[in-house]
Amino acid sequence: MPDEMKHEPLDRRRFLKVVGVAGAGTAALTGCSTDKVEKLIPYLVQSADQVPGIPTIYASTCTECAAGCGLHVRTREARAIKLEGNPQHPVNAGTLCARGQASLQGLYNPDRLTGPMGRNGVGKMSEVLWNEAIDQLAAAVKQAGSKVAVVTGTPAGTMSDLIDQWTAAVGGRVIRYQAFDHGPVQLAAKKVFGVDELPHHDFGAAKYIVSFGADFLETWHGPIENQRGFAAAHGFDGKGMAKFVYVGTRMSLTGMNADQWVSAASGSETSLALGLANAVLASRSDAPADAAQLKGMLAAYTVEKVAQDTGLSADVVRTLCAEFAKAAPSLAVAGGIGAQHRGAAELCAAVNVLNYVAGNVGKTVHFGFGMGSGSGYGAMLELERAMNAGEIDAVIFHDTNPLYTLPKSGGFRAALAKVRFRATTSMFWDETAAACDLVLPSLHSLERWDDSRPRAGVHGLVQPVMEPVFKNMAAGDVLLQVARKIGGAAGAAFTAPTYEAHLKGIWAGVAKARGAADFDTFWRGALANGGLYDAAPAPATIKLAAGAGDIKSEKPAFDGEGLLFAPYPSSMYHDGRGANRPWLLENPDPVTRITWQSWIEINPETAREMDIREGEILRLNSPAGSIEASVYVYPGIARDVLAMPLGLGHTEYGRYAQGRGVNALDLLSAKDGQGFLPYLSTRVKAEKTGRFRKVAKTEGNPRELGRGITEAIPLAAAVKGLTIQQAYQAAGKGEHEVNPEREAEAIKGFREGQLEERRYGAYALDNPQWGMVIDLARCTGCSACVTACSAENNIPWVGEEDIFRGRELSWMRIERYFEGGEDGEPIKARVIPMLCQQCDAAPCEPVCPVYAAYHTADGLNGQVYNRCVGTRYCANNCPYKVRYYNWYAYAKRAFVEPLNLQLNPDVTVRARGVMEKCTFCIQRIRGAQNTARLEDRAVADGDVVTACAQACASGAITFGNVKDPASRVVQAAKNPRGYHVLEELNTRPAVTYLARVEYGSEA
Amino acid sequence: MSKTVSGVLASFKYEDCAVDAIKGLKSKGFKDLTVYSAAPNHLIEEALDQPVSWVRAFTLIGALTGCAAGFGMSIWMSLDWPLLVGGKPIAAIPPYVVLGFELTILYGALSTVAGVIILSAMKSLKGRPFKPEFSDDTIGVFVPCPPEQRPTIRQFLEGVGSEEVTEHGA
Amino acid sequence: MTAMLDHTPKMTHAEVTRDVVATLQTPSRGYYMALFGAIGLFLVGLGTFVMLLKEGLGLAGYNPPIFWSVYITTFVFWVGIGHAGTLISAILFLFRSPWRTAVYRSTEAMTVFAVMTAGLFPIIHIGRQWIFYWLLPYPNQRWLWPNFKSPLIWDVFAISTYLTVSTTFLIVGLVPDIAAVRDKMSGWRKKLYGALSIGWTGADSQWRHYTRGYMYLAALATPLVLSVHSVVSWDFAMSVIPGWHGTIFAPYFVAGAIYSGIGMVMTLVIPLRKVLKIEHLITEYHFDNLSKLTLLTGSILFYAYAMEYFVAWYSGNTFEQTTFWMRAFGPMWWGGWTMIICNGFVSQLLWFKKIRTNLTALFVISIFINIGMWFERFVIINSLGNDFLPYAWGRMNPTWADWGILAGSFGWFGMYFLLFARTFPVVAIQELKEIIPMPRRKGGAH
Amino acid sequence: MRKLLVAGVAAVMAVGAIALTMPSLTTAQNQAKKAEPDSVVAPRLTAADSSNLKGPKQPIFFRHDIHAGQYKIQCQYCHYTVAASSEPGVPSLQTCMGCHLAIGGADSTHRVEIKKLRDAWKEKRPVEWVRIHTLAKHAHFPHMRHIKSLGPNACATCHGDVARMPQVFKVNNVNNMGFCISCHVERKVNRDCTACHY
Repeated sequence: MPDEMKHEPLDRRRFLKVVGVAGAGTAALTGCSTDKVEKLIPYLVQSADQVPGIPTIYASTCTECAAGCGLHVRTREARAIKLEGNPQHPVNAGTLCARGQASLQGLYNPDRLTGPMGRNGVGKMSEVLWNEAIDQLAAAVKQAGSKVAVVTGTPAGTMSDLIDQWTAAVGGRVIRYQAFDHGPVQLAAKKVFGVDELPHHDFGAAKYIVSFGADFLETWHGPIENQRGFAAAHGFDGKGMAKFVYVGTRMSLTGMNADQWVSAASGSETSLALGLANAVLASRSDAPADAAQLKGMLAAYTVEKVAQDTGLSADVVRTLCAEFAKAAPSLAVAGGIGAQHRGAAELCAAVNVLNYVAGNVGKTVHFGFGMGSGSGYGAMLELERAMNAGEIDAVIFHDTNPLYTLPKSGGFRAALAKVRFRATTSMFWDETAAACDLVLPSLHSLERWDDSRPRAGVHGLVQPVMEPVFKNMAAGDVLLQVARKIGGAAGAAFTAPTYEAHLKGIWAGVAKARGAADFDTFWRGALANGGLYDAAPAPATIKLAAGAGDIKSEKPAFDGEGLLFAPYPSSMYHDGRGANRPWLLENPDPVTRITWQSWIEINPETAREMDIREGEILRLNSPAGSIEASVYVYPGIARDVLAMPLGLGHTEYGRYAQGRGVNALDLLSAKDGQGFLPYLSTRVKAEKTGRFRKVAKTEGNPRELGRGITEAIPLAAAVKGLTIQQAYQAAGKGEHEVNPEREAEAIKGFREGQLEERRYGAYALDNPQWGMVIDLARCTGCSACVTACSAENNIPWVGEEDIFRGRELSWMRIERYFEGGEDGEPIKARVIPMLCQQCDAAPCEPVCPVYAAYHTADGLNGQVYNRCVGTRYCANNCPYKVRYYNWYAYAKRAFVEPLNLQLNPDVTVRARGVMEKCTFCIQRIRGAQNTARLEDRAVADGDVVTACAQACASGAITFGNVKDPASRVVQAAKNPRGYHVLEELNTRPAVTYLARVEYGSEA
Repeated sequence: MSKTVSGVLASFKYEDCAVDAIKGLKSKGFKDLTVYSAAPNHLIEEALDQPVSWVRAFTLIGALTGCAAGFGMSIWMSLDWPLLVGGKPIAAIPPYVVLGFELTILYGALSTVAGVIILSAMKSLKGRPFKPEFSDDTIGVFVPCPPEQRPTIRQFLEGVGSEEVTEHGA
Repeated sequence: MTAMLDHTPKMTHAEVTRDVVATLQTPSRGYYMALFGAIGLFLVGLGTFVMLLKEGLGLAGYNPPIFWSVYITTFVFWVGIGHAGTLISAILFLFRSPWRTAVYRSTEAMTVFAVMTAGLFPIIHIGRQWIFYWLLPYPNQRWLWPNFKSPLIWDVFAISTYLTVSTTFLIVGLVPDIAAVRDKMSGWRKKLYGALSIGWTGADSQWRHYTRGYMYLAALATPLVLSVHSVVSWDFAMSVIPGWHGTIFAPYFVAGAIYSGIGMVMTLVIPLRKVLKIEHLITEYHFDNLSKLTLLTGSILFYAYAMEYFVAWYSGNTFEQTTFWMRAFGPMWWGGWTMIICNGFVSQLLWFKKIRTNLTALFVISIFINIGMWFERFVIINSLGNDFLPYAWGRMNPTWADWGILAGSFGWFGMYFLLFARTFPVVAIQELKEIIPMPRRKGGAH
Repeated sequence: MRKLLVAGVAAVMAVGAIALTMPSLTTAQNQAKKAEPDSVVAPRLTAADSSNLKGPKQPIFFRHDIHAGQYKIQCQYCHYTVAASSEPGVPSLQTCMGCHLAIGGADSTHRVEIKKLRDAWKEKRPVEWVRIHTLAKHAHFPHMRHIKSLGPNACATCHGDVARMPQVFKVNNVNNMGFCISCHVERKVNRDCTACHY
C-alpha cells in the first residue's frame, strides 16, 4: 500500500454515538478497574427499533457470492455484531456459510479505504474529496464517450440493471465478469438444450448423485442451497439415503462427502458421463422419446471403452453404470473448477445428455430460473484486445478484482495500462485499485440500499443496518451523480436523487405489478421479510437441440509437461475476496486443516518417489511462471496431480492478505478454452528447494488409530436400526463390551448414590439439563459452525505463528480423520465437530483449584473467566482437548479498531492468562431465560439455538433441554446410531453423536 | 544485670568426673543443679534422672487440633458455597484427608517447637553463671547454695576432679 | 556400635568446634565466584519472569495439548531434591543411623532451599501470576473459597507445610551450634550469633526438652516427607491422561525424589567439603552410605520404569500403549532414553565399592542423576502430547523463556545455599560431639 | 453467626487481616431501605455548589432530587428500558427536551443548567455524563429481571435514595461481588456463577 495512505483514526465521538452507551459495547475483561472515569453518551434521538441491551435484527441479503442468501443482521446499540441466515429465505432457510458470516469483517475491516483516492500532481495516489472524485470520473467518462467499458461482478439486481442503463446512456460496453463463472455449463446448455441459461439443481430430490469435478459444497453455484439439498438426500433418514459418487482428480470437501471417490484421468470424465448415459439408455425404457437419436453417438461408449479412457477398472465402471441406471431420479453435475479443463464444455454437454436420458431434467435439473453466468472470461479477453487496440478510453471496475483473478500470464494488466482512465469502486486497496487512477470506495452491503435477484422467485432486499463505518458513497449513488454531471441524455435518463430513491422507484413498479394497494406497507413488509419470495417457477419444457448429437470425448490439451496442476477454489477465500478476513484465514481448510497459508497437495506415493516430506518447500515451474510453497502430503489426490488452493498470494488487499501465501493462477497459461478460463490446463515441473516451512495446520495426527472417535455404521445395518455395537457384532468385528453387565450395574448403583450426594443447594432444584445431538451422517465438515462460533463468542484469531504452536482458539473445531487409503482400499475421510462435551462427570472440573471450572445447576461445565488464575490443569485433564488458553492478550491483538465493533457485548472478552471453551452459547441460554422470566413462562424447546446449530446448513446439530422428553434433542438422541466419544472414560458427555452411515458391501 | 545466684560453679574436662560430682551433690541433697554440656550426654541424664519432658503433650494436642482444622476447614468451606465438580459429592471426604493430614503435621510440629521453648523457659537460669567453654568441650556444674556452704562444696568438687571451681554471689 | 566407632572422627570436642567454626571465617575466592555466578543466574531468571509478566506465558514453549511444560517439570524436580534432606535428617535420625551426623545439616539446608525454589514455580507458571493468592483459603468479600478437591490445592498445603516444618527442623537443630559458634566469636559477630542462639546455654533443663522435641519433630517430618511427593505425584495420577493416570505414581515419585535428592547432596557436598576444608569430617564412609541409598532408590525407580511399560502393555489399553510407545520411539524419544539411562542404568554402577568410594566418579554420577531426574518429569509431562484424540496431538518445544526460568531457579537455590554455608555451621557440631565420646579420667569405654 | 464461623476458621488458619474484609459481607442489609421520595422541596443550589456535593461533577448540574424527589418523576420515565432490558437506558436528549422545550426553569440557577441542555440539543451534541455505577465487563447484570422481581421502586436497593441526591454519588460499591451475593443469599435466589459470569 503506498505509504501516503494513512488510516485516518476513527472519529471516536461518532462511534460512541453509534454505540449509544459507551462501555455497553466492546466488553473487555478488565478485572474490576472501575476507578477510571467512563462516559455515558446518550442517543440524541432515540430510534424506535433500538433498545440498548437488546439486539435488533434487520433482514438483508448476503453479497459475498452470487447465491444471494438471505441475512438476519443482529445489531446491538446500532452496530452489526453478527450475520445469521434469514429463516424465511428460500435459498438458505436461516443458515449461513463461513464466507457469508465473515462479510462482517469486510464491514469492519481495518484496511477499508476511508475515502476516495485520486492521482495527485506527481501521479501518486492520495485521498481526494468526494465531489472532486465525482467530477474527475464524470469528466473522464464524458471525454471517453462510447469508449467506456464497465467491468462488473455484481450479480443480477437493480444495481446490475442500473449499470446497464447507465452504460447505455453514456454509450459504452458492460462486461459481466465473475472469477468462477459457469461458462462451460452455460455453453453446454445452449449446445444440448438450446437454452442460454444456467440450470438449477435440486439435490434434495435426487436418489443418486454423480459430480464430475463440481465442488457444489464449496463454491459451485449456491453452496448453502446445494448443501441443504445434499443433506436432505444424503442425510440418513432411517429408511435410506442417496448415494453420492465424486469423479475428479482430487478429493475436495465435496469429494470427502462422497460415498465413492472415482479418480478418473483428468479430461476423460466426458467418456464416463457418456458411458453412463449409454448404460441408462440401454437398460431403461423410460427415457424421453427424442433421446433415441443419441443411441448412435452413445453406443460407442461401452464399459470397456470408458474403462480404457478413464483408466478405471471395468468393474468400477460397470457398477457405476448399473447403479446409476437403477436410481431415479438421479442427478449428475459438472462444470466446477475441479474439472474445468479445455474439454469442460463437452463434459457439461455430456452430463446434460446423461441427465436428459435419465429423465432428470424437470425433476432434479430445472431450467427457466433465469440464472445467467455473465459474459465471462471470453469477454475479458475481448476487452483486453479492445484495450490494446485503443478502443477503450475509460474503464470502470465494480465488484470485481480482475487484476488478481486473471492469470498474470495474460496481457490484461499490460492492456489496462494503455487505457487513459481507470477507476474502481472497490472498498479495499486491492490489485485492481492499485492499477487505477481513481478509487471511489463503495459502501459495504450492510451500509447501503440494494437488492438481488439470484434466481426467479427470489427478490432479496439489501438495507443499511447502521451508520457507515467510513463516510463513503455507494457505487449506485456515484453512477447517478456522474450521470447528472454529464447531463444530456445520461442526465435525463436518471431522475432519482439517490440510489435509494432509484431502488424504491423500481420497487414501486414491483408493488404495482403485484397490485399492492399502498407502497409503504408493501415496502415495509418486504424489508421485514428481507425481500419477496415466490414459489419456484414452473420448469421450462426442455427438448434436445441439434448440438446434442455430436459430443466428442477427446483428451483436452494441456500446456507444459510434468505433473498436472490443479488449482481449486478454497471454500474460505473463494476467488480471493475472502483473503482479508481473519475469520476465514484462521478457519482451517476443511480438507487439509491448514490455515493462513498456501500449500501444495501431493499424493503420498508421488512424495515418496520424489523423497518429499510435509513442510518441504517445492518450486513449481510451468510455461507461464513459477511459484514456491510448502508441501502437504494428501492421500486424497491422484498420483499424477499437484493441487493448490486459490485465493491467496495477494500483492495488495490489506494487512491480512498482502503477501500471504502464493497465487496459484501465476502458473496458468491464459489461453482460452471456449470462453472460459481452463483452470485445469497446465502441467508443472516440481523442483525441490531443500528449504522447509512448517505447515500451519491445526491437526496433530490424521488417523484415529481405531479409537472409535468418528463411528460409522453400514447402511444395511442402519436401515435395520442396529446400534453401533450390534452393527460391529453383525460384521463379526464385535469388540468386547465396554462394561460387562455386573460392572454396568455397579456403576449405575454408584452413580445413583453419587447423584444423591449431589443434591444440595441449587443442585437440588429442578433445573433444565442442556444437551446436544450431532448427526455425523449430515455433517459435511464445511466449517460454517466454526466461524459462527467465533462470531458469537468473541473468539480472537491467534495468527500463523501461534498456529504453529497449536494455540488456535476454536471452541468448535472440525476434526478430520482419514480411513483406508493404504494397500489398495479406498481412502475415506470422516469429520466430527469437536466441542466441549459439557460432561456430567467432567475431568476438568475437580482439578481447578479455584472453582473457575465447575458444574452449573443446568448441567453445563461453567467456565468463569474472571475467576480463572490460569493453571491450565483443566485443559490438561480434558480428554477431548476442547479447552483453549489465552497465552497472550490475543483479543487485544486481534480486535483492532474498527474490528472491535463486531464484538458481542453479551460475551466477556477473555483476557490474557485465562482458559476458555465452548459454553453451549450460555449467553443465549441466559437471554432466553431472562425473556421467559419477563413473560412469566418457562423456556420452550427451540427458544435456545446455539450459534453452531443456527449456522449449520445440513441441520446436523440439535440443541435443547434433555430433561424435557418432548424436546427435539431428546427425540434425536433416541436414535440407535447415537454414541458418546470416549464413552469408556465415563465422563458422561452431554453431546451425543449419531454415527455416520456408509455404503458398505451392499453399495 | 540481676543479682547473681549464690553458689559454686565447677568445670569438668572428663565426663566421669562430672557424673561423680552430680551423683555426689544429689546425695548431699543438692537437687537444683544446673549442668551445662555441649552435647546431650546420657550419662549426665542418668545421673540427674529427671522425669520425661512434657513436650509430647504439646505435640499431641497440636496434631489433633491440626487434624480437626484440616477436615473442618475443607468441609465447611465446601458447604459454605456448594459447587459441584466432576460429579463428586459437595463435601467429599477422600480428597480432604490430604488437608487433614497436612495440617496435622503442620500444627503438630509448630506446637512441639512452642513446647520446647516454653518448657525450657520455665526453668529460669537468671543469675546462674555460664562459661563459653561449656559449649565447646567442658561440662559445667553449678550448685546454688548459701554462701557459708560454698567452701565445703568447693572442696568436694575439687575432690572429684574439677579443673576449675569458682564461687559466685555476694 | 563398632561400625560407629570405626568411622567416628578421631578428634576431640575442642577440635570439632574449632574446625567447624573455621568454616565461617573469611572464605576463598572460589566461594565468591560461585556466589556471584549464582546471583547472575538468578538475575537471568528474574528478567525472564518480568518478561512473562509483561507479555504472557506465550513466550514459553507451551504447545497445546501440552499445557504444562518446563516450569512444572522444574517444580517437581526441586520438590524432589528436597526429600533427601528430610530423609537423612529425620528418618535416619529415628533409625539412629550414625553416619548421618556429618552430612545432615547441609542436606537439611538443601531441603529448605530446594522447597523454597519449588515454591516459586506454581506462581511463575500460572497465567495470571498477580492473583496467585486466590489459591489460599482466605476470607474475602466474594465469599469464595478454593476447591479442596483439586490436587493443586493439596500441593499448596503440602508444599507450605513441608517448607515450614523443614525450616523449623533446620533451625531447631542449629540453635545449640549457633551457641557454640557464639562462644568462639567476638565483637558484632558474637552479638549476632548471641541473638540467634536465643539464650541457649546447654543447661540440662534445656537439653531435657530439646532432645525430646527434636525426636517428635523427626517423627512428624517422616510421614510428611513421604506424603509431600505423593501429593505432588497425584497432580498427575489424579488425572485421566494416559501416562499420568498411574496407581504406582506415589511410591514411584517418592523413591525418585529421594534418589534425585541424594544425587543433589553429592553434587553439593563433594565440592563443599573441599572448599570448607572439612574432608576429615565428611569422609568416604559417608559417601559410601549415600551411594548405597542411591543404589536402592535408583533400583526402585528402574523397577518402576519397567513396570510402567509392562502395565501399559498388559492393560491392553490402546491409549496407554500409544503413550508409552511414543515415549520410547516417538518424536521425544531422546527424553525417554535420557531418563532411563541416567536413572536406571547409571545408578546400577553403584554396586561397585570402587565407584562408591571414588568421589570423582560419584560426582559425575550425581550430575547424571540430576539430569536424569529432571528428564523423568519432563518425559512424564510430555505424555500430554499424545493422549486421546489424535487430531489434537502436539509436541513440546521449549524456548529461551523456559531455560531462563530454569537457570534462574538454580541461581536462586545456589545463592541461598552458599550464603548459608558461609553463615552457619554446615556440620552439626553438637551431634558430632554426641557420637564422639568425651575423655574420662578413669579411662575405658562405657 | 456467619461472622463467627468465618472468624473462627480464619483464626484457626492464622490468616491475618480478616477484619478488613468482614464489613463488606453485610453491606447489603444496611442498604435495604425503600426509596419512596416524600415531597421534600429540593434545596436551592447552584452549579458552584456541585463541587462541594458528594459524587462527581456532571457536565450539566442535573438534579435528581428535583426530578425524582420534588416532582416524583418515576425513574423509568427517563431510564426507559430498565424493565425490558439489561441496560437501564440513558435518556436521549430528545426525552429531556420533551419537557424542557416548555420548562425553562423556576429560577436562575435552573435556567443556567437548562440552557446548557438546550444548546446541546441545538448543536446536536450529546451530553457526556460521567458514569457513576460501572460493573466490571465480566459480570452481566440484567436490570429487567431485578425490576421484575423487586418492583419498579427497587432501584434504591443498589443505587441508594437518588431522589434525595442533588448530585448522584455511589452509595454501594455495586462492583463488589460480595454486595450482590449477600443480597442473593439473603433472598435465597440463584447464586450460580454463570448466572452473571459468561
